[in-house]
Amino acid sequence: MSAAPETLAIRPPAVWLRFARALWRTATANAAMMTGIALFLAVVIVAIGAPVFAEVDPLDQDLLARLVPPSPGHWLGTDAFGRDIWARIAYGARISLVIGLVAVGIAMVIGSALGILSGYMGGWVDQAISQATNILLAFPSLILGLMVVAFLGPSVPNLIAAISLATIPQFIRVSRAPTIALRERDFIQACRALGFSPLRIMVRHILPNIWPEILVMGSLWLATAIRVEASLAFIGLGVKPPTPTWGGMIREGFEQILNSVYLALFPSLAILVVVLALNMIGDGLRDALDPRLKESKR
Amino acid sequence: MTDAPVLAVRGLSTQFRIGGAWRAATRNIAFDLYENQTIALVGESGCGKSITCQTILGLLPAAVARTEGSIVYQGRELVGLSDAEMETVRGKEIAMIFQEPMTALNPVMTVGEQIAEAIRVHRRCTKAEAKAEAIAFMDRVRIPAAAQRYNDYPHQFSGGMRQRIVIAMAMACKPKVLLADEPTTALDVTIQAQILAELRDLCANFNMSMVFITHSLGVVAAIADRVAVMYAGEIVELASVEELFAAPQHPYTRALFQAIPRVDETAENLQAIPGQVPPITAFPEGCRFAPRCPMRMEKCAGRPPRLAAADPASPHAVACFLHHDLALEEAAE
Amino acid sequence: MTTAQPLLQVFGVSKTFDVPRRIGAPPGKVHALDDVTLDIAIGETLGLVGESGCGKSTAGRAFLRLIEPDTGEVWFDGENLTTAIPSRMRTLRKRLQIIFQDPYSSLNPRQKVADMLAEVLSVHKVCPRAEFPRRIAQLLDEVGLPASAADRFPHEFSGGQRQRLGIARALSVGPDLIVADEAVSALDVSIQAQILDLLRRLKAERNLSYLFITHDLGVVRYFCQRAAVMYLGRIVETGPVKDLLDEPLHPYTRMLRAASPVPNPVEARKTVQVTGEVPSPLNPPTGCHFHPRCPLAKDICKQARPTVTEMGGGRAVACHLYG
Amino acid sequence: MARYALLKLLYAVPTLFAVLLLVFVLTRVIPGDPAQLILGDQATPEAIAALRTQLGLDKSIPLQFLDFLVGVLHGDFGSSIVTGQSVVSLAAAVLPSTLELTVASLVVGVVFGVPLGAWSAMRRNRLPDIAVRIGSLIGLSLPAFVFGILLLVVFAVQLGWFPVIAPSGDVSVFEDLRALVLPAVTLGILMAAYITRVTRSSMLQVLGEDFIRTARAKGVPWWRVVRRHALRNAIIPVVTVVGLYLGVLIGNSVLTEMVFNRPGLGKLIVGALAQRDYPVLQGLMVLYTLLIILANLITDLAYGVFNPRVRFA
Repeated sequence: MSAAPETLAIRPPAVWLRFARALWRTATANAAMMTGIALFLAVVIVAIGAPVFAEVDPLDQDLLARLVPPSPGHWLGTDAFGRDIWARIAYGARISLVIGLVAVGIAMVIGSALGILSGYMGGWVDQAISQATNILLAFPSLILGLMVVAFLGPSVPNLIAAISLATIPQFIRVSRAPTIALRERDFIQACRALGFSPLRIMVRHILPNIWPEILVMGSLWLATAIRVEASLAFIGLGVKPPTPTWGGMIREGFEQILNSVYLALFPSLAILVVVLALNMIGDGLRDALDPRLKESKR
Repeated sequence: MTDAPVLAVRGLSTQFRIGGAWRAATRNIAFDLYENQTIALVGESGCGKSITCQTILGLLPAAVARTEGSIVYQGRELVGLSDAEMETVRGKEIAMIFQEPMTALNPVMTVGEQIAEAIRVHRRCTKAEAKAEAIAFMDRVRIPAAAQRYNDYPHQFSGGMRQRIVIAMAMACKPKVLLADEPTTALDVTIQAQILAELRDLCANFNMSMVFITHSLGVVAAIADRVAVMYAGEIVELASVEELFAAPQHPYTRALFQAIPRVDETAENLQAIPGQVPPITAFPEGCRFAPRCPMRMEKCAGRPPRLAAADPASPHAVACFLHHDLALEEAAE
Repeated sequence: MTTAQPLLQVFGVSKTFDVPRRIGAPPGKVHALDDVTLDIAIGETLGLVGESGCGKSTAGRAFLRLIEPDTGEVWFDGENLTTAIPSRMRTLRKRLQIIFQDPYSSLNPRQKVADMLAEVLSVHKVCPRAEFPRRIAQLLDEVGLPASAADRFPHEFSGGQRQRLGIARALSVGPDLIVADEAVSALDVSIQAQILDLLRRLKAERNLSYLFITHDLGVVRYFCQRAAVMYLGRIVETGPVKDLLDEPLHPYTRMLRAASPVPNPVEARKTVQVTGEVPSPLNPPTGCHFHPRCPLAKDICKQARPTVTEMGGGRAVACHLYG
Repeated sequence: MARYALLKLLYAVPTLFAVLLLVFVLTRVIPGDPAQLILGDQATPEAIAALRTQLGLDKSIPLQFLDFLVGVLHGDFGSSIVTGQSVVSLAAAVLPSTLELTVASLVVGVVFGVPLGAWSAMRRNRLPDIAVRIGSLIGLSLPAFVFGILLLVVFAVQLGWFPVIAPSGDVSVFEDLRALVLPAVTLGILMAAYITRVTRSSMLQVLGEDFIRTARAKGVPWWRVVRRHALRNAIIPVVTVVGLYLGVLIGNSVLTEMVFNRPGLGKLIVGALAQRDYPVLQGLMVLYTLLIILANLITDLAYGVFNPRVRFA
């Protein structure tokens, strides 16, 4: 029964400094989460500072240095066009992160707003939103993304649209259920008895109580979004070449898999690192928030 | 009543690991339970009554709880027995029933199976025999159409009926001692009256002794022969039910009586006890009730009073310096 | 009771809930409230008594329109609440408040005490913002909490203290009527007595009226002037508390009274005639709902719903024995 | 139960309708004229007009949708614009292969996931638990194609235990199963990673329930408490999660089929994408929806089997 993980569950988000401190305490109490945060930050830094970290342009073809294995000149080797793999991975991180963060950000905002609305209002609003959610949930996110991108064409905005569309129902689901549970709680009934407007109740009283769960979901779905984006690129529906994407690099590397394993290996590792880091963060947050799994005597 | 108690508890203390340190949730619990007798442990939440009960059956996880003292059941020491040894005692010699009939039964097993299981883990018998016996017990605790309901699941029963099933399960091996942990608290009063009558009847017919935990003095009056009033992990008063209700001695017991709104007489004012029960991490030195006690004396804060009879001839014991000068340290040999 | 107009008047309020039965089958109907009529005078405390599932909590919420009644009318201080438009209702809510049973679920865990009270004060523009701190300290003091409580979160308080906070929140808008829904049931006796004392004191100081919902007849006897007994969504008996408990008229009230434990070993051991259990509200018995458990049931009890009979002395009972 | 299944299918009708609408709308918002796309840049205007009439593109949009619906109701999803074969026959040819893969992965996932999760919960915070948790976290983070490539390189290319490319045509059952192993293990292990986590947390929760204490209080030996009481309850949420995961499984099968070059719906869909074969894409999307609806129904019914509190009308 350590006191630290409890803080996040209890402190309200009103004061950001306090929140950051709580997050810090949670992270330090949980080595895995700490590692996750460190790894993820490292990737973000590499993505932002790609031009600094990789001196070579990722699109520069060096026809004299094709399929060079990892060497001092090219840490991670070069591909079939002689492009530097490390540079491509660094720039590819930008695509993955931008698509993932924007798509999940949009889905998080729209999804949780709809979920809270649906759960709190009930009635036909709930019926309509739930029905739409069920329809979207009937699709595997990959298939949905695949269809949307296939028809609309692979571009960053379309990929973002496809992935948020596939992710919105997840956030509706994760915010609707606890909203319904909260709605029956006495303090929400007290708010109603005090004549608070539904909007105030949803924003000021329900959201602060469920947003930690949304945040956990956000980090886990960010992981999924990055994986789906890479999968789409692997299928050939990513951002169009020659723009470097991790999935696309693996796709190209897979064609050379019998002679140059490293082509597919390094971008695979990159994906693994980011997704693993995000999953570790999500797990840490969840452990900190889920009182059920905490050691306690009854 | 025979001479030797069925269950003798001495100097029992249950400690929990809280924030790395062992803290005693209960201290120096001692009582005797004789055949055919019901002793009630009464007190407010956090007084340690439920913990004491679970300690007797060794149900607390060893990682977070440890026990000191002695629990002697029919001449056999239970403290220090291995889990495997305790399994032969649980259910067979000492059984237990619980507060929440809604959650105490396994939701995916039929009630009949759950009763029959209690029989089969302690005795070699065929499935059919166990089933017949389980049905007989369901019948015995007045579950209507017992044979047809054998294959029903817990959710198909009302709260009162589920509590009867829990009782049938506890009775399945005809234990000598029944530990009842607030078995009527979650029930409505009309159902409570029925369950209390049922338990009285079973104790009489099966020669069973009972430790009955409750927070309600009204329920104590209805079921107990002897009463142990608990406060903050200690027994503060121990007496026969008649004596305790006629002449409560400990200031806490008296305060309790004055704090309950009675249904049978109109009171002008209730005497609320100021303050609140201290948490386990902040038990006061000396008498634990002293900070809230209207009769507090200087010495109350110094040493903890020992549970002893003011009049050596009487079995009415109280842990209070108003009645005697015996302190806890002097009790230790 | 005075001859003046009652503060709250409830006429024939009914409420039906859909409850899911088997998956795929149409839902069942539960009559949580079935033609409930009662009133509360200014400065009066009415106890609403019954066992779990009898509809007493639903009643309290329906009177405040936290649950919309299906039929019937609720009048508060000469105004029909059931037809009040939302903006009017919001104003009226200042005069009608509620406190709850579970001190752990009744406070927003993420709101500090000061924020909780300040929000109410600002939404209802009770006083200028500059006066908030003084007003909050005053409210806390009124419910017996130190001013330092304002800076804390609900989890830092004990059950009894949380109950005080819930009361402070209700008081912040200056209500005339408070619905107390099992407000002391979850508390230990020593704390229960403290809260009952507090509610009594507030009643005297602020001339409050209470609808006091509880299952504990002892609390009713101590705290209420009049009581109404509910069974399966219907009120079966009303009357002054002392008469109702000392000489119950309705067989159900008698059973309830007899089953209530008394702290007296001689009394408590008398055999109590309690038969059967409360039937499922999905399929309530015909006629008088109580007839399957009633030792005095006649043929007519199975067929016709008994009407309310005035028995004099402010007492009324719905039973064929008196019809 | 039959009544429930029927009702559930009835409820699926609006979903299916919405999907058809979505598919239809998506195909209409494609930039450019489908007829132009099909015939290519060199087509004459006359040829394009003729094809438009043939495809019904000259009718109004609602009428086109009606045509599309009527076709679907008759089991007619049109024909591939590449090969001319009917979409239904194309899908029917590869469906068994995908189903085989899905079911095999499901088996692998459950057989590994449930016991590992339960074991992990029982050894909470000890070495086996930590190892299982790390393993499942990695499994959860690996994209299916990455894991597939890894297995392919190690077990098929390096060790040569399994074929690199799935054999096609008439092959012995043994050969067929041998080719199934790696794809099924790829999908199955990833699924097991997920099931392990769910089982573990479900198990931990159940072990804290009152009825576990009841069982111990009546003297049931600990191992029996775990088996008869805890596991039987812990499995219930796992069923739901397995059902939800079927969607992911179907999605992942696309990637696996690509990596292992295995015939199946995934290969079909990727091929159709490359050639912009819209009728095939349309048809497959509807087929996927049907599969998911069916999977959900089976999950619901299975849930009822494991949870006696659920009773169907």
